[in-house]
Amino acid sequence: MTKLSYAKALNRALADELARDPAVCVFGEDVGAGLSGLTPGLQARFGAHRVVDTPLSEQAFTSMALGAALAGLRPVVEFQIPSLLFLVFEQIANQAHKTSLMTGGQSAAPVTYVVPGSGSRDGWAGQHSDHPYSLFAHVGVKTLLPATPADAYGLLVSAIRDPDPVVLFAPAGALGVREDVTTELVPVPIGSARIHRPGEDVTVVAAGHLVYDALAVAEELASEISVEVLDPRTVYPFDWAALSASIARTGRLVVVDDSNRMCGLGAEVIAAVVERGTPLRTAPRRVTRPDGAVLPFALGLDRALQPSREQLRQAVRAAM
Amino acid sequence: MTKLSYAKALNRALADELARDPAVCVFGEDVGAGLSGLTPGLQARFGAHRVVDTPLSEQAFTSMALGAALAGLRPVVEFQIPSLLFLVFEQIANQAHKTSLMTGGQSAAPVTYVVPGSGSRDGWAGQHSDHPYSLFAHVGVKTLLPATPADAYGLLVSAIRDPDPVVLFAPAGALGVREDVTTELVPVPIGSARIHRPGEDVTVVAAGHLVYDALAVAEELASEISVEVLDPRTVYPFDWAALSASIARTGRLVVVDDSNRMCGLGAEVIAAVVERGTPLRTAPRRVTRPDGAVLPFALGLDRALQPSREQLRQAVRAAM
Amino acid sequence: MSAPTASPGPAELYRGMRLIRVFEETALCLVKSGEIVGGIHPYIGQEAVAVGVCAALRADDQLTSTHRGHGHVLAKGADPGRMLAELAGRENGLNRGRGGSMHAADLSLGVLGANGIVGAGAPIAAGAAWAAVRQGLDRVVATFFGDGALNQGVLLESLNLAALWRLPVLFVCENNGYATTLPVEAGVAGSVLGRAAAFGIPAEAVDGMDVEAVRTATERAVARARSGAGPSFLECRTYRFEGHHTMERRVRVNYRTAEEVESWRRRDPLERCDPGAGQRAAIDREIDQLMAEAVEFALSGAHPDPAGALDHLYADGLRPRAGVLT
Amino acid sequence: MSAPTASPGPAELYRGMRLIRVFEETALCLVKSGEIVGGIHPYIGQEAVAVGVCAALRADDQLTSTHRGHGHVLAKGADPGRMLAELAGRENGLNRGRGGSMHAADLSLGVLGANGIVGAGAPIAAGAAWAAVRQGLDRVVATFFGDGALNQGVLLESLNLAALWRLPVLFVCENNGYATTLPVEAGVAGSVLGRAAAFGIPAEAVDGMDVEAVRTATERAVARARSGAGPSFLECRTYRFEGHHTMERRVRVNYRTAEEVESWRRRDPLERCDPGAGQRAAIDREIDQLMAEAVEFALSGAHPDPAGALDHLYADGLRPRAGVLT
Ligand SMILES: Cc1ncc(C[n+]2csc(CCOP(=O)(O)OP(=O)(O)O)c2C)c(N)n1
Ligand SMILES: Cc1ncc(C[n+]2csc(CCOP(=O)(O)OP(=O)(O)O)c2C)c(N)n1
Ligand SMILES: [Mg+2]
Ligand SMILES: [Mg+2]
Repeated sequence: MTKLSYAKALNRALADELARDPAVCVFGEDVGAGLSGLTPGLQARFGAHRVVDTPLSEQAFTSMALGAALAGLRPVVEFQIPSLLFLVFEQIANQAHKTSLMTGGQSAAPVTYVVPGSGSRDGWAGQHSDHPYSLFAHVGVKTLLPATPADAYGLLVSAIRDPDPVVLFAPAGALGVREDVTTELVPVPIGSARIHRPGEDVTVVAAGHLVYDALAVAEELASEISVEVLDPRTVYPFDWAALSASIARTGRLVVVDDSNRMCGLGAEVIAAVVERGTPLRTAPRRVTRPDGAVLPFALGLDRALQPSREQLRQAVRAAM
Repeated sequence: MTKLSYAKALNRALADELARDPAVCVFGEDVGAGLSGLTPGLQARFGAHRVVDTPLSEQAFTSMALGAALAGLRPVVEFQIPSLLFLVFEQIANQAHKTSLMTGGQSAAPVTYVVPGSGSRDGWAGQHSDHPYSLFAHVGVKTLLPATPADAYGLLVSAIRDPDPVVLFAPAGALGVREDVTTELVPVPIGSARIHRPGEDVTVVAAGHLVYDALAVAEELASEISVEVLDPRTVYPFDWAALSASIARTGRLVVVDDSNRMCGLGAEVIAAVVERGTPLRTAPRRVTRPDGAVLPFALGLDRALQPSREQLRQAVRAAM
Repeated sequence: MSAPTASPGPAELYRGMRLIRVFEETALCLVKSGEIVGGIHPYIGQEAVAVGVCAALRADDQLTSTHRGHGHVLAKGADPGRMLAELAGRENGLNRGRGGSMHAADLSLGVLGANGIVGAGAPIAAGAAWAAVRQGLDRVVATFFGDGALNQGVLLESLNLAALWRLPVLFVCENNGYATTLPVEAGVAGSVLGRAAAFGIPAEAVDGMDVEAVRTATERAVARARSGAGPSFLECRTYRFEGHHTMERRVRVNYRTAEEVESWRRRDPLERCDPGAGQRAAIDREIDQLMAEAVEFALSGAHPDPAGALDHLYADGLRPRAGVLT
Repeated sequence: MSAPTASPGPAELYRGMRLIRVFEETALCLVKSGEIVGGIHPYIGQEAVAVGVCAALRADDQLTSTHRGHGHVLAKGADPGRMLAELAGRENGLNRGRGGSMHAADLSLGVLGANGIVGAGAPIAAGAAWAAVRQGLDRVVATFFGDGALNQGVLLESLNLAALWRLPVLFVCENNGYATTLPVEAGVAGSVLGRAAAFGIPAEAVDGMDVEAVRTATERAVARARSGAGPSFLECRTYRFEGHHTMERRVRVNYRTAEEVESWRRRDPLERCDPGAGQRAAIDREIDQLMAEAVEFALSGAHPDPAGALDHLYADGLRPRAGVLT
């Protein structure tokens, strides 16, 4: 029995893909030193020409990855901060994402963008605490948000092998999670959800680190309410079939989502269910960050703006 | 009676504010020549030092506007293409938007960003046809989407006077609209919706150029269905009170939204209504762009991905 | 690796420029007639740059292009019929009508794509060049951009990375004096060449109205890149004879004087190129014929079926949800 | 407009550096003890830059700072107690505990803000400088940034605009040899000075471990800016004695040799500054006293009430919807 941490699982996935496919390469700042936990040891093993330390030129190296992809490679680009994705939004949403359609299918853009440490990190304040997965889901870039080490491994492998641009968020709140890895680590298909805990009364949709909060709340409430915890794993494309099936069983829906409320994943999950006329026994609920949230530095303030277990507990109760 | 075009209304609003407040200034490409229709005549009238032709350095001049705002000015920044907002997403979402909270209220960032010609313009293809208002609403930047010349005037004036960053989208599909301006042009408060047509059976939420489609469909269906057309005018902050009031009357909801479907305004409107347990007589519906849409160049393809009157008609009928 | 192509002679150079010129004139007509929707950024006047640069490239070399890209794509060998069909939004266009004027691409010829965002092609070219080195190819990647692009951060970042990593990139700056209405002096502090040189990139100015001069300068740069010595930068001084975009015909602008336009027209690169005794008329006829066929090909192409509007959105065939419940 | 401040003497310069040094040592302790959450980017070793530059600024001049910003903010006159309270996330902090180490600001002193995004402060400074000119003020705006920031597009764009429009901006590059683990030679093609010079900006290298040298060079640049002649660029050659961030103490990295660190430590700017006979000990005592009070002030500050977590999100007082139905 091996205990594998989430960060180590990502590292292993990347190592395995570098070993398996010579087209795989890595761009990022301090990837040689492995400061973000994704790349330790990889430059020593695969060379500085495949694991490339870049200057602070995110826009250029993000589009360089696209150029390299057009030329047949499969680059992985690491960002040290989630909001660096704002800086390269043009390069991902307007260039890489649009390449395939705009060229009429002549080219694909197999680039993987990874943020090891998304969402809030204690004390990193306003510009280092974003969790912008709903933005990428909105523009239609494949968006992954694994919760467990095995899923982190499996989804990163799938992202690298995917012919389209994929953004993978590795939530700071999950990086330290360790899991017994008894079965073999395998690719996890993009777009397939997972039920972490079956239940009968209410479906709680939770992704990333919030899966653990959802499981904790489910456990706490177990004597009164039977909570099913559904983890989409992939924010976009979303596994609507799995959600429908779950709600057909439970008839109730609560979403917990580390996005801002307005136009976030929580909104989408609720809208997608109700627009189908799916019968719900109670009004669906969501627990999110506030509209337009900027996380303040002081820990108590930062926490006050993130979805909490207490809020989730109340929402689940209210949904009954 | 004067017929005022939407483009001319924006131009007049900007002229009036430049005349009224010496702190107002304009940055943008070719604003001297007035190529985008927002600024004709303004450089001649107010000088090249207040209406500033910039090089193609969107990131720098967008944050220069922030710096000028911190120093007491009220800059207006023009972008020739909606997707240029992707290029400056960092400067708006991560810098300007966060300034006030992160400084503990020491500073405000009264910058107005204007895109004259957002959404699809015939034949401008994939990188010039975005309508990213839901992205800004998600991050919490005040986001305006006026439909009529009078609202364009009134909202641009309010944006310029607002102490926070505000993005104003002037849809290409509305720029040519002309309106009889019999009453005086006045500021329109940010966050207040408008009912263009009262109705009893169903509330259609439509913003920007889609208001005209909603009105056309309402008119067509008038003999069978009484459609209320509600125009939020401001995407964020949204006028939830007006929406609640409308739905209390009609009991049915359809949203037509030029965003991509996933995590767009349409999702939010539906979610915000149903999470309150608002009784609806039928399932709410939305008409949007597809998930992840990139508008292809050929006109027939481009049109196929935009919300159409036919789709709206069907959605309204289905909601009955 | 493909063998170096024999260097094209003056007739071929003239022919290349003539093709672009007539293609653009044809496209202007089709814009007027409404067959091309949305307009174009005409390349007329700048033909010597595209043709001179591409004459020094090998078939397996690659390039990235711009909003004003027709010349680059044609000079790299794209079929004028399929190119025109693309502009007309037809299924038989280079991009199946999905790209249009600003996004024409022909990956089979190494044309990685035009681009609607100024400066955005440079890092893509650098990335392709980086890949070539890693793949052990001695390919060169050219990236075209205007004087306006010199003020885009991402292009400046790309100069740095290309220099740092000695990438086989050829930076081709088409300095036509204006970024839309902004004169280059009002946009570029310092000098165009100095800016590239600051990154340690050899930079050379060349008469962009002289196809031979462009070709020769490019050959030096290409040799350097192929030898592993890294990127070069060419400033091609040129001029666009038409407005920035066909839309400009409908708005009043006066950022250029009639005299200035006239003085550059007198330096027409086609006039200044001598294709050889008696050749000009023959080539002109040949091109006219070719373009007539191209028009025929383009306009007989089918309009794409709206049912395929989401084709290729995802390379893995993923079908996204439609905009309405289905 | 405020009168030019009398140029501070060596004692004042030493005092300024000593304050930063002890402040940072104190902050390191508080990081260890958990009072400062999330860690800091220590400024230790670079004190001569902040102090030398700010000594040449007027009270009404402004600056933008960086992730490694404590020195700049203190040198511009911020209260160490309120600054420390900010780092400890207290209500009596400069930003009411909303900003933290990377976002300390004091608008009343012209400190427009530190920044968590490398290079992001430069255009903000340029914008403030542009505003000053329009407002008829002869204010100068300094913008601090590291060698790593030289590769950010937006900073390069800002150099261009500042040069083009002759803005009273002082670009202060703190070249400490590394961007996190990346040596400057692996990041910057060409040279630091050459890069600024390419935009037509006078650029000068200065010994960043010599506070007088920094001050003198800054005075020249400030005089130039105030006279309307435009921006200047200073490359201050310096070194950080500590790791990039306090986090670095917990990970194994070896991008710098012990000898290298040691050789720079021997050039400690505080050692090299002579505050005058017998002054050193007195100043050191004074600073210790000041910092003891600062710690007392900071740690006695209230933790902000979570109910106010959305305070100031909008300057007009707009209250956004909470994350749950209320
Ligand atoms: C980043 C960006 N900013 C603005 C535009 C709008 N625009 C298109 S072309 C152009 C001028 C480009 O000038 P230059 O690079 O000199 O190329 P030229 O048009 O002269 O060939 C502008 C402002 C754009 N497409 N991309
Ligand atoms: C745009 C951006 N990219 C990456 C980071 C992460 N990061 C923070 S500091 C730093 C290194 C900065 O180096 P330099 O500019 O030389 O400043 P120094 O830390 O040496 O003071 C990096 C990579 C960031 N904050 N912003
Ligand atoms: Mg030009
Ligand atoms: Mg440094």
